[in-house]
Amino acid sequence: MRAALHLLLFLVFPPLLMGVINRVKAAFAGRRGPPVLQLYFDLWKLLRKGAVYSTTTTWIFRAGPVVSLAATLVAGLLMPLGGGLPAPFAFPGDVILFAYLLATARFATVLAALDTGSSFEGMGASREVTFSALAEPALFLSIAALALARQSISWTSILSGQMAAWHLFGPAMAMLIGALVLVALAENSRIPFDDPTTHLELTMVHEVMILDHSGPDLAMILYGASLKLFLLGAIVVRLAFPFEASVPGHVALFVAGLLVYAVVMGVIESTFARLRMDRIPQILIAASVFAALAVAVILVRVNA
Amino acid sequence: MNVSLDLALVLVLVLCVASVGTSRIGAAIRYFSFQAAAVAMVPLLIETRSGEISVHAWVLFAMTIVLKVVGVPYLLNRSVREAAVRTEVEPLIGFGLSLAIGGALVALSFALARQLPLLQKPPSDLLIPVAFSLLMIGLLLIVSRSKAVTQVVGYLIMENGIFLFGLLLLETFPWLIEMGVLLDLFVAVFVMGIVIFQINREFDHIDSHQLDSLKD
Amino acid sequence: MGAGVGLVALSTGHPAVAALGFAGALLHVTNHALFKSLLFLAAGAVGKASGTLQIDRLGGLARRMPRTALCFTVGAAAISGLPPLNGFVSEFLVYLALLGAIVSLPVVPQSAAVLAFAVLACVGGLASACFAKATGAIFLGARRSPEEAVPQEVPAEMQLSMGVLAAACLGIGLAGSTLIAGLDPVVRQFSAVSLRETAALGGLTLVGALSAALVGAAFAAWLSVRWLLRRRTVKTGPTWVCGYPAVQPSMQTTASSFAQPLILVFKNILLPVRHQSGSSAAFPAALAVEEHCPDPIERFLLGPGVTGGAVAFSVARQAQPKRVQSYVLAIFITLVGLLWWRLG
Amino acid sequence: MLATLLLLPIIAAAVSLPLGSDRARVLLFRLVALAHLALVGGIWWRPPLPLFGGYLALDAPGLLVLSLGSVLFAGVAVYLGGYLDRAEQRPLRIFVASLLLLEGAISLVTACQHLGLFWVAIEISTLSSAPLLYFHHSGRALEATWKYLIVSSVGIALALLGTVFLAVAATDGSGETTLWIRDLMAGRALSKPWLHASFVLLLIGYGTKMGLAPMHAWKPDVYGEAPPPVAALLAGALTSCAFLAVMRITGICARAGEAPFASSLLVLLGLVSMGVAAVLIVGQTDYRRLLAYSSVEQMGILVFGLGFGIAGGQGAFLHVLNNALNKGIMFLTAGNVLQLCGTSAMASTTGLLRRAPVTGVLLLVGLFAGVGLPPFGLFISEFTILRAALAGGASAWPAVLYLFFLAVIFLGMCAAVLPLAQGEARAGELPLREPLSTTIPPAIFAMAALVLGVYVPPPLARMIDAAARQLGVAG
Repeated sequence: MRAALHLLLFLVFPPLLMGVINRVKAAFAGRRGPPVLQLYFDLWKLLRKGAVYSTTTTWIFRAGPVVSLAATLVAGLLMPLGGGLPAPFAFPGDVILFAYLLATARFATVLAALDTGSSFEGMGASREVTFSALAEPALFLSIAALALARQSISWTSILSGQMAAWHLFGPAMAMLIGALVLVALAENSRIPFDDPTTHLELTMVHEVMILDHSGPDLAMILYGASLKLFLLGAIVVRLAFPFEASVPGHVALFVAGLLVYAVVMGVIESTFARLRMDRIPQILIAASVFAALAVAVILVRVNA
Repeated sequence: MNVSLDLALVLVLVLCVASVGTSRIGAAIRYFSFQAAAVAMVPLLIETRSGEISVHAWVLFAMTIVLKVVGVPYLLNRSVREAAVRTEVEPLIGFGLSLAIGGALVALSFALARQLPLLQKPPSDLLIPVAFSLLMIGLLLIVSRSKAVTQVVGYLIMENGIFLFGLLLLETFPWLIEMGVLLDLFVAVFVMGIVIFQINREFDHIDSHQLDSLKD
Repeated sequence: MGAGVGLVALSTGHPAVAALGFAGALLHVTNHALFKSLLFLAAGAVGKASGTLQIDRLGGLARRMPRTALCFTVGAAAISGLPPLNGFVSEFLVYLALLGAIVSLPVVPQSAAVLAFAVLACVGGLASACFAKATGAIFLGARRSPEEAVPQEVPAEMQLSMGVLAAACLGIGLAGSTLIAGLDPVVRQFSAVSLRETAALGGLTLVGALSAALVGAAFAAWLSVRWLLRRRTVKTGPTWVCGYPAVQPSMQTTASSFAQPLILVFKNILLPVRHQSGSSAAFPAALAVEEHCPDPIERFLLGPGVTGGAVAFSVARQAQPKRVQSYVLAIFITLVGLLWWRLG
Repeated sequence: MLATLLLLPIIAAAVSLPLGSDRARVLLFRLVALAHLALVGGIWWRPPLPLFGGYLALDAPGLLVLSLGSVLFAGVAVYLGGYLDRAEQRPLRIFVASLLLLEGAISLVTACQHLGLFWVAIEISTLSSAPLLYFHHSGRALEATWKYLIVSSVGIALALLGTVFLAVAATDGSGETTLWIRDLMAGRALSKPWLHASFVLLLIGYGTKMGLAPMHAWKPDVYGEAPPPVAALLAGALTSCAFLAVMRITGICARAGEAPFASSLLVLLGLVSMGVAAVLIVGQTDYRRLLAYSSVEQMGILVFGLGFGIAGGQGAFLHVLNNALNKGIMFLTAGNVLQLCGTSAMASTTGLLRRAPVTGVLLLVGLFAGVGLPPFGLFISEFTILRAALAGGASAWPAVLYLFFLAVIFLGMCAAVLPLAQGEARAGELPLREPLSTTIPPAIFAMAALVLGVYVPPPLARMIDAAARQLGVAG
């Protein structure tokens, strides 16, 4: 029963996050902004539309969105949502599979972008690949830190169960959350790293890769992006709110946490401007350093 | 203490150092023959346990006299005359320096000899150090002289040193080995004589200094 | 790296981690043989079909050579260690070993394992970047080479060989726990613990299952898109390049431009060499910029080392003595030296 | 059986002098060499009785070196005919006589059980090899002979001194001493300082005969100027006899409990030789001088092997066999190259594989065998020595240096020989005629090297173990 609830929450909830973020940004800009359920309407609309495929594209272009959505879905099966809902599949080392599934999704999107043959999509793809290559160490170092702190290498046992981590590794947890937030911002192409709303070719990273997609393909990509945001958010939320409660309590706590996460994301997006392209690697390396420091602190604590 | 033996050994040492100091090939050959004569005396002077000089010692004495005192110098002088070479020797290192090194080598030989204790008392305490210094100075001569004949003289002096060492085992050793030494010495010098003769026919002088065309 | 972790774990007495490390290393050797040969065969096919191996003159081959493109993409994904394929399985084992080392080894190897863990992640990212570039520049986009050299698909037997290798890559990716039976006897020679007791057993089975799930989900999504579009109008048109009309193939992102941001990030490690010619006037008649990254290790480490050694050796050879006196001098010095050293 | 073996060559030498034509002399030499080989075969089958009151008897190491010597002589004998036809005509009277004398001397060396007699035999072999060098009567040959004579005589003199020192070391309370190998090996009480001094002198004396660095300087000149078949004999057989000497004194030292002292010197000289060879091989331009330095390196490896007790000894003995075969291949092929292209300077001769395919192939086989690539015997022996070095040695540094030098030599040799075999033949050079008699012997040696690399026949293996046990401390 809990697995069914997990799947339901995982499949339905994410587009709402996007809506909340856009709504917060609109509030900051003094306008009403699109309704919170806007993304659901878009998805519904796109799924019923036709598609336009460029002459230069091959089957890889069509496979791109499909593979990336599938990979993100399977990744979701590994992630426990909050304390109460353990992941349907949990085994030692699923942290690695989770990260590499996201990598597969990215690989598929990049190939699809290159297939169109437009220089903009190529540029976006090369930037995406560069930033992700730098973000991966930060993500993996955080995983290492968590593995060290919780003496286990599976998401479910790391994130669910007694999260007595705070008082033991207080500062390290704070740095970890900082690093993970930065990684989430980079992976989901939010403001400081990339501008999801812009259409100016020179500045886009993730947006430009999906320029040429249309109809159901575009729907899949948007849905996949929201799933990814949701997953990375789940990690951050569980670390940020490590309180104990009964199963329904956990679920409520998790949903509230996610909403807060979305609001925070919106606040960040509206108070920051997009960084210059050569500044972004420095920020990502900073994230890795944060994670490395967290590992160092935990190492000292564990061995002390 | 066998005074006459020590005297002979000292004579040998002095002649050997003198041959390092000389600049004329003729003189070097003469010093060598005197030295060989002194060396020939040594087996006679060593008192054997049985008191009298064994036949073996006499044979050795005769062989050394015939070969080293007469035979070899004659051969060398013939080569020198035939090659009509300037008699004096230009060593690769100056005479003063070679004498100094010679002295140092003698000192080294005495030091090394001290390291080699003998189970029963040797015929004379000087025997080992002198033999060592003969060996060292013979090598020094080969290394520091450029004339082929002087090198052969150096080789012969070294051979004398080894002969002296051989005498340590005078009684117990089968004389076959002593004979072997003399025979080989003779053959070696004979072949070198031929080669020197060929050299001057080939290079119209016997300065092995020029023999350095083989290189990488 | 796997073998390294294995050896370190053996020395600190953690056979389980060692078993994982060696299993990962050994499996990666087999996997590497598969996907590397697959990539080379595909490269050969490209060379045969298009006549050139210059990446900047290829492009858009997927249209004419779909099956070779498929095999190359599978190979590229496998070598980058992406889930459904075999590259991931062996890297997964190495990661397990590293994580095991992080969790249980004493502090010094622990921190080394953390460093290795991060580096392996970064390398994974870079590998997928490199092979995305290769696949994109060669097979995708529009053809950059002139019209007359129209590449044709390679004959069937070449495709068959590539296909078999690609299938093998996918097969091992999905094999999951059956791999343990193969690996276990070998690993037992290295470490006392059998693979079954380690985390690998659970891990591999589920990795296999989830890879299968991934392939299934992808297929399902493909069907659903096809089903959704069956009644819709599917038009084709030129690529939407924000409305720019005159799009030429040469405007595409070439391999070097794709890699340019990465080179910028690792600028002071790769030390790219840049040749610039042409006048710097406002409107230069002709301007040419060419940049490439020769292998820094070879340029700064091996190159000077070898030439330096050769020069030193030849100097030594010239300084060789040539006169017989110096030969005997050598003997003399050795004699005095050894006697003095051993007796003095 | 042993008496005929030893006297045959010496009598033949005497008979060959008054013979009429050179052709008859060469035929006589071939017959004697093949008969000698047959006799050695017989000896392998049924070990001979000691001779001359125990002075001459064949023990394991002696038999090994004897057999490799006679194999080399047989090969060179067959090769000589073809070689002399094309070399410029010179009177062969002294040449063949000294060749036979050399074979007799080598047989004598391997049979000696008394160190004094051993020294005399080595002396005879040196003197008999001197005229062989001077076969071409050119200025350069003369210089080589002169240098060989001076350096060898100094070496031999030091060896004699060492033998005397050993005798002094062996004198017991009552003044009795002995130079019988049997007694010395039986753990007789030897005075330590004299034994040390004698080992140093013997090692330097016989090391000069072997061509160990730093006493190696004569080798490139001698092997560079001597006619290739003679160089093959010198490099294969004569150095092996000197190795036999070094092996015997190491055995004596081991039995007297001085193994660490001996092995430290052996390893030192071994590494120095390999180092010097490595430095001088890179960038070498003359093919025969290259082979000379390779021979210095092989001697270094042999002595290095001896420094590690029984295990190292096994590797060393296998190595001495392989080295002899390998030097046979390379020098005889060098002879072919020399006669085909007129010069052994590698710069001017390229593309041999095309112009003279058989010689080209032999060149490559010789190179790969010499450098120690797997299918050939040298790899096995070098590997055994490496294992012994790693197991026995206190620190791993000697083994590390050993491998480093092998690598550098591999680079140097390949860089030098490969262009010789593979480069394009210059335009207009027509393929060359390769007479059968000059290509069969190296080919046979190559086959033997390959066989030894793959399978060591049991009698040979037993013989090597027996020989290596002499290096051990006990029994």
